[in-house]
This record gives sequence, C-alpha cells and structure tokens, in this order.
Amino acid sequence: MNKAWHPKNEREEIVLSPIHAVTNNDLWLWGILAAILLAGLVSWGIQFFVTGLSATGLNRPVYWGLYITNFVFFIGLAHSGTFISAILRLAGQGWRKPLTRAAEAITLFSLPFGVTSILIDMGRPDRVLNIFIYGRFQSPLLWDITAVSLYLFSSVVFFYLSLLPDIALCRDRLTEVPAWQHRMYEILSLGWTGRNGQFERLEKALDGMAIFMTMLVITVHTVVSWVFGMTIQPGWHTALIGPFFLLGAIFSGTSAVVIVLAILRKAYHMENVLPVSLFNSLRKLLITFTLGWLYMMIAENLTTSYGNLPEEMRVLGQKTGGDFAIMFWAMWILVFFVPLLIFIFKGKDNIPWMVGATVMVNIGMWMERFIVIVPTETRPRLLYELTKGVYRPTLIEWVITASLFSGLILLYSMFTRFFPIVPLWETADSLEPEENEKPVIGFRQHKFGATSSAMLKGK
Amino acid sequence: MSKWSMVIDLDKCVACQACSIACRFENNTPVAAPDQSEMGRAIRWNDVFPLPVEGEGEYPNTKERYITRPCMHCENPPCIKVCPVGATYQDEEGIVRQNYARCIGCRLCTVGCPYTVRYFNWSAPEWVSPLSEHLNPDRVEGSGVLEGPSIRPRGVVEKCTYCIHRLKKAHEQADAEGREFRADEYVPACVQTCTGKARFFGDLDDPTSTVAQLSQKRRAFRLLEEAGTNPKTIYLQEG
Amino acid sequence: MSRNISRRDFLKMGGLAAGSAAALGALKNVMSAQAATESAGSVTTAADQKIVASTCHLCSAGCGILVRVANGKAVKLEGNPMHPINQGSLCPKGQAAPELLYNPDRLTGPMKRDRATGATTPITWDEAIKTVSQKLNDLRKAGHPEQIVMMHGDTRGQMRSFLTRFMEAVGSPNTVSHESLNVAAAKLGNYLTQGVYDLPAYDIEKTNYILSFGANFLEAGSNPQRTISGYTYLRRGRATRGKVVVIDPRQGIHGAKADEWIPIKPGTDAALALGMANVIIKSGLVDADFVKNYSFGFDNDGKRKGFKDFVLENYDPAKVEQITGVPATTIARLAGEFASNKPAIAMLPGKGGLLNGGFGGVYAAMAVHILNALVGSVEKPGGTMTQRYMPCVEYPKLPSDSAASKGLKTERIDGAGTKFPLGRNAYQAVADSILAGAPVETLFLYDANPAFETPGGKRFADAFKMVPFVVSFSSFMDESAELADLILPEPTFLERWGDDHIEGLGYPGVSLYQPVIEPLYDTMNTGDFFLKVAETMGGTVAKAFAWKSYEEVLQFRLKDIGADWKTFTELGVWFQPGYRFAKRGSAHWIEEVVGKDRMNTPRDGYFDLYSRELNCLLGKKKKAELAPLGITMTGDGANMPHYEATAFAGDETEFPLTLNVITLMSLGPKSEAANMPTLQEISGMTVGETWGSWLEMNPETATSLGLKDKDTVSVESAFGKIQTKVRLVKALRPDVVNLPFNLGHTAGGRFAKNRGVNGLELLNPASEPLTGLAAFTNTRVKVDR
Amino acid sequence: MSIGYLFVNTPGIGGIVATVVIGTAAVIYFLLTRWIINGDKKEEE
Repeated sequence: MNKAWHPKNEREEIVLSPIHAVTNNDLWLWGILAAILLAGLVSWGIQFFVTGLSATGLNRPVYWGLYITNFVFFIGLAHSGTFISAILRLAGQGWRKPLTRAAEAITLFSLPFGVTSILIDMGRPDRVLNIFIYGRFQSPLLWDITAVSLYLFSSVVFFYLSLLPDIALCRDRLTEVPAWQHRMYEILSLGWTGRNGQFERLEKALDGMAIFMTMLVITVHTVVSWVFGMTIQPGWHTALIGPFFLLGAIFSGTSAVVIVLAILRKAYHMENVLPVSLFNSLRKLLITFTLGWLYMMIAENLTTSYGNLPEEMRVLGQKTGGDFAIMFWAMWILVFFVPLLIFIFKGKDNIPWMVGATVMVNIGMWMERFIVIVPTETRPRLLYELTKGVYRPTLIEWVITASLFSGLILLYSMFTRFFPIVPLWETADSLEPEENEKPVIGFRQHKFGATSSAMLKGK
Repeated sequence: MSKWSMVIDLDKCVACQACSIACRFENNTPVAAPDQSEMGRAIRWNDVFPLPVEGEGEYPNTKERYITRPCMHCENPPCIKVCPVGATYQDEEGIVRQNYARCIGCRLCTVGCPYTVRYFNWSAPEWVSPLSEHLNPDRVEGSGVLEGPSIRPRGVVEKCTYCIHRLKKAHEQADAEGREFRADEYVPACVQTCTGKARFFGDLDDPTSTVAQLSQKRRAFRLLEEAGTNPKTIYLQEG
Repeated sequence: MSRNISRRDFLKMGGLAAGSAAALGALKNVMSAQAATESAGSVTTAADQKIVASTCHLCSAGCGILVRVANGKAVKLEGNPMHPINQGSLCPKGQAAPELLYNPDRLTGPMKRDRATGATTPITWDEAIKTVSQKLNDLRKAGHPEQIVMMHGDTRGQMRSFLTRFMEAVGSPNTVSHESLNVAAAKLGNYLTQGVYDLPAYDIEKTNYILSFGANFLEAGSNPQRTISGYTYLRRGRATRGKVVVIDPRQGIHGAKADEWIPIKPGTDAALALGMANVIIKSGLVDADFVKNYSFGFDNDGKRKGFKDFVLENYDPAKVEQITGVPATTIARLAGEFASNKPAIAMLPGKGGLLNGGFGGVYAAMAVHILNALVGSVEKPGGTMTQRYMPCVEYPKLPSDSAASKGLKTERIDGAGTKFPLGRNAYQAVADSILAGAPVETLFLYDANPAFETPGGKRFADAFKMVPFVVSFSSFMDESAELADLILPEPTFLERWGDDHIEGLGYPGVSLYQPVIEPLYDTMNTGDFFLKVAETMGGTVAKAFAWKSYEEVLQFRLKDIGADWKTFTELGVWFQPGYRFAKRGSAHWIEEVVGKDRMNTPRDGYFDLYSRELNCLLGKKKKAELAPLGITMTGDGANMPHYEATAFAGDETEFPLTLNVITLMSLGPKSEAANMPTLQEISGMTVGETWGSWLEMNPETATSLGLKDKDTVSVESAFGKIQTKVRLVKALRPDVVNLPFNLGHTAGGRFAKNRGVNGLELLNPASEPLTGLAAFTNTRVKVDR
Repeated sequence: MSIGYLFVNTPGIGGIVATVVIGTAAVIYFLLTRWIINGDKKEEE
C-alpha cells in the first residue's frame, strides 16, 4: 500500500522512541498495577456475589461514601484533557499543543472508572438496564447517565481524530514493531494518507468539536453535582454546587496534567519536547484556579453562615469543628495554602515543586469531594440527634478505590508504550510540505505540477 | 378515590414503640444483629426516637421529647422525583409505594428523603429458624412487581406503605361481597396497636373523617413543613 | 480502499446495535404506558386463617390478645378490643410475642441435669412425674413436707391458688410469691391504712389531678397498659385536660409527658407526702367529713397523738425541703392544687419498695395513700377504687391429713410473718434462709428466675447447691434452670391453658389463655404436671386434685363468671363493667372497701391515719426492739407514716451516687423477654442504644467525674462491680444513676446471653426488716473509668 | 396531563432520550470521521 505524507517534525525521534520497546521496568510496573487491579476485582466480586453492600461501612443515614466520592473525583479528573485541548484550542493558545494528547488521555482513561464507580455503588448492578427500560428523565441520575456517556463517547472520538495522523505515522515509520501491533496501526489509521485536504478538514472538525466539548464539560460536571443539588439536603441544595464542582474538576484535572507531564518528561527523556515553559504556563492557570477555589469556598460558606439555618449550620459545624474537622482543614492546607505559596514563590521553572504542589491539590480535591458528600449525610434534617451518622470505610472499599486508581495508571502507561503521547502533526513546524521536499507518491503532483519529475525523484 | 392520611397526637403518644414492632411483624422487616444495629442499619419503617429540642433547658428545667415517625407520604415526595426507574411512586390513593422488583439500589431516594424514612437492604433479610415461622404470609406481587410484606431481596430500598396489603385486602373483600369499599375498613398495623390511641387514620379528602377534622386543629403541624413536602402524616402538638 | 468501506459498514452496524437493544425495551415500555404507577401487583395471603382470642403474659398487665393463625402458624398478635385493659391496643412486648413462641432457644422437652458435670439428658414425662411424686411422698413420709418449697413469679389467675392448694395438700406453707420484689410495698401501704391487702385501683379517667410518686405508670407500673389507656383519656379523651405531676429522681417517659416533674431526693417520698399533708391540714383543705367520720386517729385521743398534730409538728414544708430537696413553695403549691382540684389521686407505684424508696418504703406508701384519704378521694369517682374479683367456685375442702397439717404449722422458710413481721412473702430472702441452714429438700421454680431477678441473685446459685432437688418449669434455660436438677419446660403462654384476673379498673373480670396453636415441642402445662404428680402420689393429695386436666380446673373454678365456657373461649375475656362506688359507711363499704383484710384489728370501716395494725405489732416495742426493724421513731409516731432516713448501703463519701434499676417498656419485667431479639434491638430507644446496657447519668455529674458521653465506665457498689457505657441524660438528678433491668443475662438463650450487665448484682441483697421487701434503691455506687 | 408532565413521568422516556442522544452522536461522529478521511478525495480519480 502507499505510504502517507507526514509533516516534518524534528521531535519525531524522541517521541516515537518510547514506542519501540516495552522495558522490564514497564512489565514490573504493569505487574504491580495489575495485581492491585485484580485485588479490586476480587473485592468487588465478593461484594457483588457474597456480601452485598453490607461489606461497606455505609449505613443509615450515610448511604453514600467512598464509591460516590470516587465517581465525582474521576469525572472531575476527566476534565483535564478537554480543558487543555478544547478550551485552550478555542482560546488559540498555541503553547498547549505538545501536551494536548497527554491531557486528553487522562480524560479518556479516568472517565470509565467514574462510570464503574457508579456500578460498584449500586445495590443491584444486575438491574442496570432498568435505567434504560424504565428510565425517568425527571431523575438527575438520567441526566448523569446521558451526559457522562455522551461525554465519554465524544472524548473518545475527539481523541481518536487528533490521533489519526500520528497512528498513520506509526504505521509508516515503525516497521520493526511486532506484526500485530503494526496491523493495529493499519486498522486504526483508517487508511490515512495525509492529504492536506484531510488535514484541513481534521482541523475544522476539531475546532468544531472543541466548542461542543466545552459545552459538554460544563454540562457534565454540573449535572454530576445536581445529583446532590436536586435533593433538599443541607449543604447540597445550593445553586453554587454546580459551578463549584466544575471549577474543582478543572482544578484537579489541570493539576493531574502537570503530574503526568513531569513523569513523561523524566521517564521518556522528553526534556526538549516538553519544555519547562509549559509548566510555567500551567502554573499561571493553577494560581488562578487556586484563587477561584478560594472564591467559591468563601461564597458558599459565608452564605451558609450568614443564612444561619440550623440544619445548614449543623452540616457546616461537622466540617469546621465536627467529625470531619481534621479532614476539612487538611483540605484547606492541601488545596489552598501550601499549593498557592508554592505556585507563586517556588513553582517558576521548578518542576519538582510544581509536581509536589499538584499532587497535594489532587489529594486535597479528593478529600473535598468526600467532604461535600458525607458530612451532609451525617446530619439529616430530622433525626440528626439520634441517627448521628458515623462512617468508617471498610477494607473492601479502600481496596476497590485503590484498584480504580491503579487501573487508571495502568491503562495510561500502557497507552504511552503504543502511541505517541505527544501529538507530532500538531506540533509539526508546518502542515505545508516545503518545495525541496520529496513529495510522496500520489496526488501531490497536481498541486506542484511536476508529476514526472516528482515520480522520478520519488524513489 | 381516597387520600389516605395519618394523624398522630403527640399528647397521647407515650413512646412505647408498639407501632414500631407491630410494623415489623406485619411487614416482615428483619431483626438487626447487634453489630448491624450499632452501625445504624436496623430497619424499622416506623421508628420512635427522642426529638431533640433546639436550646432545651438545663436540669431541672429540662424536658425530654419523643416522637414516632412512619413515612410522611408527602403530597410532593422528594424521593419520587429523583428515582431513576420509577421503583418508588405515588399511587392514585396518595400512598408512596416501593417496588422491590424494579429498584436498582442507587439510594438516590434514601439521601433525597429529608425524613430518612427510607431503608436499604444492606444484606438479604434473614431469620434464624424457626423464627421465620412467624412471617406474615401476605404478599403483594405481580410480573415485575414486589411490594409490601413480600420478602425483600438484598440491595433494594424499602419503606412504610401504610400497610398497602391491608388496603388491597380490604378492597378485595369489598369487591368479593359486591359492595362499595368504605374508608373505615382498613387501618395500618401501627394505628391498630397504638397503646395510647394516639394514631388516627382515614381519608383526608372526606371532610367528615377524623383525620380531616384533626388536621384542622390548632395543634396540628407537619414535620419539616419548611421543606415543602406537604406530608399526609400529620402531628398534633403536646400540651 | 476496499478495507475502508468494510470499516465503515462495521462502524455503521456497531452504531445501530448499540442503541437498539435498550431503545426497544424503553419503547415497549412507553407503549404499555403507566407501567410504573398502576402496578399489576395483586395481594395474596395464606389459605386457611383463623383468629384466636387469648391473653398476653409478658408483663403483669395481662392484656387481651387476638392471635392471627395462618396455615397453622401464629403470625401476628393484635390487642383484643373487647378487653377492658388494653381495648385493642398492644405494647411492643405483646407485638413481638411470636419471637417467644418460635424462639430458637426454647427447651424442647423434659430433661434431668447432672450436678457434677452440668450435662443434661432428656427424660420422659412419666419419668419426671415419677421422680417428683416419689420425692414428695418420701418427704411426707419423713414428716417434713414443709421442706418442699415453691417459688413462683408474677403468677395470677387460678394458677396461683392452684399451686398454693397443691403445696397445702402436700403439707408445706412455703409457697413464696415474688411480690416482695415489686407490688408488696404498695399493697402493705394500702393494708395498713385502708385495711385492704391489694393494690389500689385508680379511676384515672375521671380524676382531675394525679400526683405520681414514682409510679412510672407509662412504662413499667404494675399495669402499664391500663394506666396508659387511662392517662391518654385523661389528657385528650374528655373536655377538660387533667393535670399530671410526676415525682421521681428520673424524668423518664412519664415525667416527660407530665405537666410537672419534681426531681426528688431518693427515698424521701414519705417526707414529701407528709409535707403536703401538713399544708393540706394547715390550710383546712381536708375532707372534714371523711377524716371526722370515716377515718381513725386524725385528732389526738387521750394519750394517743393524732395524725394531725404529728404532721403539723414534724413536717413543716421548710423542714421537708431540707429532706427532699423540693422547694417549700413548690410543696405548698402542689398540696394546694392537689386538695383544691378534686377528685385527685396520689398514685402508688407497683414496684420494689417505692421506685425511689427502698427501706421505709411501707411508711412512704402509707403516707402517699393517706393523701387520698385527706382529700376524700378514697372510693370516690375520680379517686381510688378497691379491686373486686370474679366469683370463683371454691375448691373442695382439703381432705384432712396429719402429715400435711403438721407441716403447715411450721414457720415459713422466707421468714414472712416471723422474721419479717409485716411481710407475707420474702422471695429474695429464701436464699438467705437456705444459706443460713434452713432445711429445704425440694425446690420448685415456677415462672421464677430468682438467680437473675433478685438483688444479689448470685446468692441463689450457692443456695441451690445446698438444696438436693431443684425443679424448674422454665421454657428457657435461664440462670435458675441452669442450676436445677429437673427442667420440665412449660409451653409458652400461646400454647397453653390459663387465666388472669383483670386488675386496675376496680370492677371484676377474668381473661383466658388458650393454646392458639398445638404446642410446638414436648412440653407440659405445669398445672397438668402437678395434676399427674398428685395422681401418682395417691392418697389425700390425689383426692385433693380430682381433675383430669388443668383446663378442667379452669372450667370448674370459672363456672360462675356468667359466661359459658364456649362463649368465654371465643371472646377470651369476661367481665362485669362499671365500678360501683360504695357509699361511705354503708355495709358495702365495711364489707368490701375499708378494713376488709385486717387480721388483728376491727374491720369497722375506719380508714387508719394512725395504723392500728402497726400498733398491735409495734405498740409494746421499746426503742431497742424497734431499731433492728429499721425504725428510729418511737411511740405513736412508729404507728403513723413518717419519714425514716434511708439506710443507704455504701458510705456517701466513697459511693456518692444512688443506683436506680429501671424497668423498660420494651424488655419489661420477665426474663424470657430478654431473649426476644426485636426487644433487645429497641431496648435503648431513649438514649439511642441497642442490644446492651447503658448507665444514665446527669451531664453535670459526668463533667465532675471527667466522663464523656459513651465512655466505658465501671460502676461499683459495696456488693459488686460492673462495666458499661455511660450515657448523658439531662432530665435526671445529678446524684442518681440508672441502669436498665433485664439485661446482662448469663443464660436464657443466644439473644439474651452476655448482652449488657445486670444492675441487680450491685444492689444491697438485704431485705427490709419490717416487711421482707427487697430493697431496689438504697444502694450507693461510685462510677469511674 | 401536560406534555411536560408526561415527558418527565412516563417510564422509559428517559431511556429513550439517553439512547437517542448517544445514537445520534454515534451517527454524526461516524459521518464526521468519514468526511475527514475523504478530504481531497475527488482529486484522486
């Protein structure tokens, strides 16, 4: 078959190098991650077939715990990619290009675990089809299902499209990879030939989708929050919960990108491909988000405490001075104080500091999800005195949680071994072939009107 | 069509818990083992508990308050709004019902209910033999329908149904005898057993019914009225 | 390009496949609209069903029940609307009764137990009957039938007289009722004043004002369901709402429902009552007609001091305030309200000593009941009533029997009437006598679990070791049955014949137990057992019991109630409604209302404000002789109700808190109820506890002891030490702590065993010297981590 | 019974909405992909 034309990119060597071979270290890493994943599967098996949710620390009135926290967190994490590649694309931020794929990959791989979390939390996962057969659109859960699955689907496509040229590149360049792998490239590349019309349309399509994706991002995390917001429970029933969830999502998502980039950069020696400047730009964004988070926090809690409704205050009390005080203030430190200081004073040109800070942010954001969900349940409007909710997650819950995270990492790291994690065509100097360039066999002769000569030079 | 309602006179309620237990034996809710009960997984559709009073006094000028709480059978039930599959729904007689056969156990309704009257089967109900001998044989079943005292599978939500099976039996009786069903032909188990005769039950739409009249008393109030759920379980204040 | 095409097709197919499945399902649904709202669910039920009327036996109220029997299984109990006590209601104990019937830990047949190994081996009923009759005959031959002792619990109806008759036929005076654990104090208080040895019945429905002296009448009085029915009628059943004042160190539910709660210092009720009497007399609010014409000893008479002066001199409210901790102003106000809102009731508790009394409980009971007399509430609508009973056909006279009559002349083993001059039963004291060497050859335990339910019950474990032959009729392997030689399980009350008097309403009534289903196991009604034993024993005993079955005994005794047996079994209850109040001074009054039970003094219809019965007993006694009876007062004062400072066990500085063991509505008074899982689950409702004990303590006290809510603490008295969880309760005197009763079983079944702690282990095991009452609240404890 | 009421209350509607949305997306994305791949196609012949 005919090889496609590929835009020139001097980073090609470095970017493709990780794909050539799977090292022993990889196998070790994957082995461990797989083991944890397996442990999680077993635990879930036990919960599903033997014990039911009685294996968890859940009770009345704390009906939701770790699983739902994970659900919200993973969906939040998923916003990294779309934010970087879609929103920044619309904003015409050129610097984003090298890290778009790395970011989108996070989206791609964390979404499924968000969905899984829901299934794990259900009392009757075996009846999941009922949602489609008897689904009531009045229920926020339906909005969730629709939005999230559409989001998942769209990100796959968005991701796949922007990957197409590079798959084709792998197909053409990586001739020494195992046959099956090469076959995979061939199939997935859909016979991409790199005609510049294809590139034009691809760009168009991606621009269009970027708009759609941006809408989706907002919708998705808002409806996720509405699962809580549409009840009349103190602490949940606030219009702010949507925007807050959204901001939190983008915040933790972007932080995740920083971590991933740093790792890739180190592991795959991409110092030049992923320059420090990237981190500096992200740093500016992160500072904004940190302050945004503060703004949301103040807006929410100030409103609550001025309104001073007893049931709301009971929940707030649980956070600031009650059973969750330690976690609450730890969250403040992890999400706000320390990261902000680091971002401002230490983060510039300093990747380790950035990583440290962003790791904190992600841990903190996970806590925040937990603190949004559980304290409210521990102080129901009516029985708050007698059914003071106490929630102690069980081992099974923790194991399953861990397995979800390791699953995410596993998929991600495997992906980086089979596909270029930095988009080559996007970061190419130009999508227009230069004069002196040997045109690939095929149609380009028309364009340059030098068919025969081109033919001759061709081989 | 009747609109069923319960009025509970807290001045006559002596917090004896007979309602709680009558309900258990009528509706086959399982006993919660010590550890489960300790965790707050006990299932008593009608629960009795001390009602905390905001700013209650100090000894000796302090007063304990108690309240008994079945499902409120709200006219505007928050639980029904959020159910993704219509497993919980309000029937034409205003009773908020629960179909164990359809419930997917997402627990959106349990967190949605401000009265926490909805209970989840963390594990399948069990009775040490021969305790299972005393289970109420009444069942409300059909294709894709499992309600009332029917034994619940694990992982679904259950709740007070104003003893829906009693209502259905009363209806059938009336039909069998080929006559009109009368509202006074049925009361839930908790109302029947109430030691203080503190519970009244009937048709709120019938202006002559006891509940309709009591609901107009100055002492009448509803739990969490501010929540706008408009319960059909109505209370009468103490004193 | 062919590959591309095939790929497209693939995509296409995939895309379609994805949706279709679910979409179809959903569509199908929309077509068959409203599938959710009008569910096809139809109701089905058991094929054969019946309703059987019977009586509940889980507390002393004896409510009427209608049992729903479906496919031969007792599935649900409802209150019997015909029954005047509960009028269709039923408390949680009754509702949970199926858990007693179908309890996995029930004893399934007679067995004998090897003392050495403790191993039990099944035996046949014939064997059991032979063994027992053999034993009894031997003792009769040996000329010591009095060494046969029968301890029975709250056994009413015909069974009580039946057991007594059996013991008399055999020749033993030692039928010991457990009333010394609860109702005896009130009965004696009533006896020493009104001359009736019974609990006063209260016309709650018609009264205007209730002074409850720790009667705890909404949870655990002698007849909670009757008092609840009356209470709710008093509150909301009629035009004017009666006032209720609760005097109790613990608020509890009855205090919470009352209009006023007076947290009184434990053991000072007598002083409070007399303080009120003082005010009532001083302010001339006494019912002049009653005290002048129908009561004895109001005014001084010759050298005898009258009640009036005695009270005026000794119980000025200011002084009473010092004793009781109740402000003098409050005392005066309550007394005024009480006397000027007639009809009014001063209510006695049907519980150990006084709920908050302990020693001196009888004087307190007298003082409280006298308040009724002063305001003329005795035998008045809205006042007190005298319990009447259904006419029962007299048993045929016992055939004369030398061995028996000899045995019957001996002193009672429990010291009632001798060691305890006023006492009629001293249940808990049996252990002491045995340990002190009193010869007991055979001990029957019917509906009794003394090893658990008495203060310091562990003594019975040792006592039983000294008794060669102990027989238990318990349906469960409880603490006492565990120590018996023969365990002859009786069926639960849902499987056997029996009856119960209807008490608390004044008018007579009787209520029936009948087997609602065939007995589940190889059990035997103890009545039938003793009939068979009598038959096997032969001789006079056999003659005295010429009935085939206990059911026949019932039919014989209840022939004259006015209902034929068939009607009675259908209704499950029969009574003569409408209490007839006797006119003061009428023959009716003298025969049935005032003085009818007096043993040593004239039955002249005078209500004793100055107890002539006590005078016969104590009149001659010197200070030195009174002291051992726990009486410091001398002369006339000793014969009148007065305040005796409670002799607390435990030095106040070392043991600062008074322990109060409370009975719960949920678990109730009966051991077997503790093995009903549902009741265990709900027992701690008031504090949010479940399946275990808790110690109620006032927050102030906790802070001073450095304790937090839910801390594990050790509670220690001079008699024992236990570990439990402390729960803070605001509505409780800071110097009192409470432990719930009927928890902390060491036997009795899987649900009862090792759940919480038994507070009675901490209590002073001594009996009240004058009356032989067990003292439930004169023990001090200390609490620490 | 307003349309709106029926819409939110009729069982299954939600399921249909969800599936339809996803379904439509599927078709659109499929066409989109094909459109991209076919960039400059005509010139080929």
